[in-house]
Amino acid sequence: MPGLAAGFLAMVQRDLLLVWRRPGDLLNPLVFFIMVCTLFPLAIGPDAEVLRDIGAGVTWVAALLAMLLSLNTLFLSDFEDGSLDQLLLSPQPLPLLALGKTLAHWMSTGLPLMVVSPMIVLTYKLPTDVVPVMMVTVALGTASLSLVGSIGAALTVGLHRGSTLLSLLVLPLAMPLLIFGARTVSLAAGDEPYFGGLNLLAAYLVGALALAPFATAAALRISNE
Amino acid sequence: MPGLAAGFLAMVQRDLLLVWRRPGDLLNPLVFFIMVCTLFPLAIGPDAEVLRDIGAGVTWVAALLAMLLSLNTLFLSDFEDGSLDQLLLSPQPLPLLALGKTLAHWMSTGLPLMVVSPMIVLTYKLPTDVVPVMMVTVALGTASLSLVGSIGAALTVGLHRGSTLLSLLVLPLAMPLLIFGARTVSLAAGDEPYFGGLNLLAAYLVGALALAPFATAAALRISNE
Amino acid sequence: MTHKLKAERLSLFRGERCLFHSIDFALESGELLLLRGPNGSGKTSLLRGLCGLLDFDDGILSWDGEDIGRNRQDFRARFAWYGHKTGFKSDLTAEENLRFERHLRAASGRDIREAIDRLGLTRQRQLPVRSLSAGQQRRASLARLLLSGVDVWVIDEPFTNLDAEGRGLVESLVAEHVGRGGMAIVATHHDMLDGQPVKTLEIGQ
Amino acid sequence: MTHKLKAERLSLFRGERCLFHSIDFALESGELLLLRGPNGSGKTSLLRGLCGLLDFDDGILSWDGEDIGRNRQDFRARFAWYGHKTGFKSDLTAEENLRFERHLRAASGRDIREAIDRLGLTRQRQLPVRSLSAGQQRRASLARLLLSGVDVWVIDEPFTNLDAEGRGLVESLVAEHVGRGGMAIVATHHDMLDGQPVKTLEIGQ
Amino acid sequence: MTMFDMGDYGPYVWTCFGLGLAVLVFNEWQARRRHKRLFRDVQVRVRAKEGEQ
Amino acid sequence: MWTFFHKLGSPPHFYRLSLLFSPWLAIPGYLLIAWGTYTGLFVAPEDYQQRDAFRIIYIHVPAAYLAQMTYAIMAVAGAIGLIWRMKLAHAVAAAAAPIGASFCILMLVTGSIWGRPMWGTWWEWGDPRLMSALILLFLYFGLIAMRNAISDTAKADKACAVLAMVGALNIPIIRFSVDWWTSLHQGATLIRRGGPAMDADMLWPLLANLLGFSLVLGAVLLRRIRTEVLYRERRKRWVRDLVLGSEAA
Ligand code: HEM
Ligand SMILES: Nc1ncnc2c1ncn2[C@@H]1O[C@H](COP(=O)(O)OP(=O)(O)OP(=O)(O)O)[C@@H](O)[C@H]1O
Ligand SMILES: Nc1ncnc2c1ncn2[C@@H]1O[C@H](COP(=O)(O)OP(=O)(O)OP(=O)(O)O)[C@@H](O)[C@H]1O
Ligand SMILES: [Mg+2]
Ligand SMILES: [Mg+2]
Repeated sequence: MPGLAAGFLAMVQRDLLLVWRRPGDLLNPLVFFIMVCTLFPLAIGPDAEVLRDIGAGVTWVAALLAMLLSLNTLFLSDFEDGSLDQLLLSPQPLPLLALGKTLAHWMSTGLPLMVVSPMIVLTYKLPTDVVPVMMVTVALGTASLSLVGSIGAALTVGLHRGSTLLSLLVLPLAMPLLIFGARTVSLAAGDEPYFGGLNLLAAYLVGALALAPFATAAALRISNE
Repeated sequence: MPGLAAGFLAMVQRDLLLVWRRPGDLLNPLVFFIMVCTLFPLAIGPDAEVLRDIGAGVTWVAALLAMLLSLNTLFLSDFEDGSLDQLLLSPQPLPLLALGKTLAHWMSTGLPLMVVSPMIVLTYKLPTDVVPVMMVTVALGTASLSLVGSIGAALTVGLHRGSTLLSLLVLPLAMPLLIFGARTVSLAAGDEPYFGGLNLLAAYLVGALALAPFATAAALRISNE
Repeated sequence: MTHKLKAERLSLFRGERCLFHSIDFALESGELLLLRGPNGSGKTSLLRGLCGLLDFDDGILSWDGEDIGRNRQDFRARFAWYGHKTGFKSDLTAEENLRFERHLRAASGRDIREAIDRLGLTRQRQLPVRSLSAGQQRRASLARLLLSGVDVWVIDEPFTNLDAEGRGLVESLVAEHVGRGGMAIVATHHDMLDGQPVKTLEIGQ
Repeated sequence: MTHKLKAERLSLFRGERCLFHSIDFALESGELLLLRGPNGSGKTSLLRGLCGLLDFDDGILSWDGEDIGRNRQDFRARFAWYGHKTGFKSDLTAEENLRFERHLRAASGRDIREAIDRLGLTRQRQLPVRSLSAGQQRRASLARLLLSGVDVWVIDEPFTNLDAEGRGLVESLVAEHVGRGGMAIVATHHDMLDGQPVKTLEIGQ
Repeated sequence: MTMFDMGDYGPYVWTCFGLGLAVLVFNEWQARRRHKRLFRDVQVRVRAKEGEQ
Repeated sequence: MWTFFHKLGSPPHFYRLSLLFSPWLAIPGYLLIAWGTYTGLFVAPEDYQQRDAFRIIYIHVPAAYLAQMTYAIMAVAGAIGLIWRMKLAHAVAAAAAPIGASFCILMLVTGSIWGRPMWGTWWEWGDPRLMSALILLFLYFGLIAMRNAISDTAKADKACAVLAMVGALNIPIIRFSVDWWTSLHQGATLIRRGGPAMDADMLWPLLANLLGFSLVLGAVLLRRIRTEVLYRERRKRWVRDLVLGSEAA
């Protein structure tokens, strides 16, 4: 049997290749994120002060929603075309494969969000020295979301229920991320100390990394009956 | 051949029956809408004045996004299970069937949004006499969105592109709705005259009603090749 | 009244490749056309073109001498399509699906229940199409043909997933339809209605 | 080395209905088991249970005397599954899909290109699976079996959508595998490997 | 030289005209390049086919 | 006359004739732009309010007009292609989209550069004129994205034609919205009742640039259509002869 690392890497590579073939999937959450962030000024009006007040909140809500929506399809196409069957039947440990898929998911959704997040800082007229904090929190938060969300995605994959159930499952788990994340950025924008928030986000990520793959694997076996 | 009205009604009825069988689909945009509207106060903080400023905008952005996301599946399942083939081959005029599907779509997405929109008025501490204006604008706006969106959904149905392309196509057409809608509600909240906006929304709806079904029908034939 | 379906010089390209070129055939009421050819020769594509789901790159299709391509809408009531996909909503039962389709095209006057019984799905009547086995789903979509009062049945690989009894059923349904003066065009890799007069069109040689 | 796969008292319920009850069989290396039964009798469900995609409601499955259900993971390397769905990502070519699956299970040492040529898909090598015809997709997923170095092939209706040549190919692939000391369990409505020694299991009577 | 200062608006005005020029040049260049590439592409393909026969 | 058009509609003829026509548009076009730009920059008097910043008008306004005109061309071509099944019309629509998008970007960028000194901001969310320009750009992007997403040319043509027509209907709606609430942006100065509200010295270079840009648009469009025609007909005999012929030459 091929080695564990080989299986994991092949999984990551396959999913990235798929994204590459359909750049639409990559752009999906990104476009959504940018859309939400640009629609707000349109709907609310151009008052600079109001915009500054809501900048961090809008960014984080947009990022959370973008991730939630993209999670819906994380295992769906594999379920529908039968390749999930093949993954489940493989002698490779399933948590590892699930982690591979999650990593590829983050690289194709969270990472682009992180890259464009500075743009938001400018649009909402936040002070420019918030940029690094914004990028770090978004990176940590989206990675945790990918992991936690993969559990929800695995649980709901066979149910043909759209994303409602998934959102309901994942949202309570994601709420702390939203609150810490937005708060950290706001604090940084107001020139106040913000390291506490960053530490919490990092701790959350470590926990998710240790537990989520196993939960996801178990959920996949149950869902694919 | 059965009559035109029979075909139209059967179409509406079938799609509503499907929603009934899978209430998840009905809840999807609704849950999304409520989620967006409640996440904001969480992320931004409870400052009443800021909330009041952004209330109308948040509602409208949330409604627009909820509709956009639900549009993605408007024709997708029909395409995938082959029932779109059967609709296209039916001697019934396709624009009428498309209109039937759009009506069912609005009844299962726009209507619930309209019903819950007063809740937002309360959450964001807007004056309560905005409620009727809010409901009317949301009803008009979501109906137009269903119609215009059905064109985009029909154009992208066979492309396996997720909702990015669809959003990109529909958004420019929907922006006037967003701007008029949010502006009208804000004006009403500030006790200013708002009938101009209502009239524009109504005019948009009439135009969309007259043209969209034909464009959708043409697009469906093209996409299903 | 007998009708005549005539195809002249049909051709179709896919990507860089010519799937078929200059196909001609003519079919009258009461005749069956078997379409044969190896995998990937373009049978499915040809059938989809015939019933109007895609456009040929060249050629003319006519019904009683009238060009069908000129005004497709007038001829939709004449064709019924049975392909790889069931065309049913999988959350509804077969009966609900068929009841909806009643409103889409002319009916043969047969009862829906009766058709379902005939196809051997009596026990599955309450199940949504999603829960049916592969073969049961194919049977259910055969009911569509049975219930429609349409001239031309266009059928793609009807024997897929069916057991011996199901295959016999398909044969007798097609034979009945043709016997009543209908036409049928069937793409299949198997033999069908041995010993009865059928036209055959080979493509992809 | 010969192995032995043994099933005792397998049963499965679906909804209110008992699909099958108390099924027993035993299979040794070099043997082929044909699974037969009418539409909806539970063949697909039985096969999915055998390779571990769903759990039986009762019964024991053992490999060389060891209970497989006790620790499925140890036995995954022994089963390969070929069902109604291709199991391929439709945006990738068959070759890319197969190259990925190389990393999932033991390989037979065969070359991917060679397998693709053998299945008659040489000209379609550049096409994404999505653009292949129905039969070509089935052929492509046969390559998975060919490339895997796995003991038991579990196959659901392999002849679907295949032309005469493709059906011959399936038969010779299975015969080869069994000849090399593999096992195969095949659900089909058609006859297969006539005249050679096969075990048959009928369900749903 | 004051001509080029444009009051205090030199940078604004000149970037605009520069961009205008850039867009014109880009369009012309892109149009020519695409045609040339396609032509060569078709040529290669046709020759390959002729060679086959 | 009709035979002329008929000939023009046939791909090989169009391919040959377009090469003849395009310099007749391009050369006068570039000359007009050169004169207009020079005069606009150095000869026209400065505006009493905006002073020299107003000279941006000589790029901004032609860009704005062309961005809209190209969209109109595309929508009309799409309609012709869809209704009369004229293949050349689809080629026109396909060729027009990227050019239109480039002018649309030029309009936005020059406009926002102009806005910096005039309004003190690069971009004003919610300003109707600015928004409608942005929407136009999104419409272009949508069309280009959709054409890229569909691999089958014939299908892409039809889908884009439908989309272009729908988008065209939206443009008046957007324009209408301008009247509804106040805009920072200038009202119509050129086309309005009572003639243009502008000095002749300022006006002539603007008109020259407008005409010049339009001619250049025509020339570039012809070139691109030619490329499209070549691509679409690449399997035809005349292309084979043409391609092999040029080898001999
Ligand atoms: C991002 C910013 C801007 C955008 C998107 C924009 C867009 C447009 C558009 C679409 C037009 C054509 C209108 C028509 O056809 O009637 C136009 C014309 C014009 N713009 Fe702008 N513009 C912008 C900024 C500015 C600024 C800052 C100024 C000057 C202070 C300006 C001055 C003009 C003038 C004088 C016209 C000609 C109006 C006419 O003759 O109708 N624009 N602009
Ligand atoms: N929820 C349910 N309630 C009752 N019966 C069900 C349910 N889900 C599935 N079934 C039944 O289970 C059977 C599914 O069997 P399976 O797919 O294994 O059949 P099969 O032998 O492979 O048939 P085929 O030859 O048609 O492929 C069908 O008879 C179906 O009606
Ligand atoms: N984009 C493309 N480029 C090149 N070839 C394509 C493309 N899309 C489809 N094809 C080819 O077109 C053919 C599809 O034909 P079709 O599905 O009609 O075959 P079929 O005769 O029904 O085959 P089967 O018996 O396997 O169902 C296949 O050979 C496929 O490879
Ligand atoms: Mg086929
Ligand atoms: Mg089965």
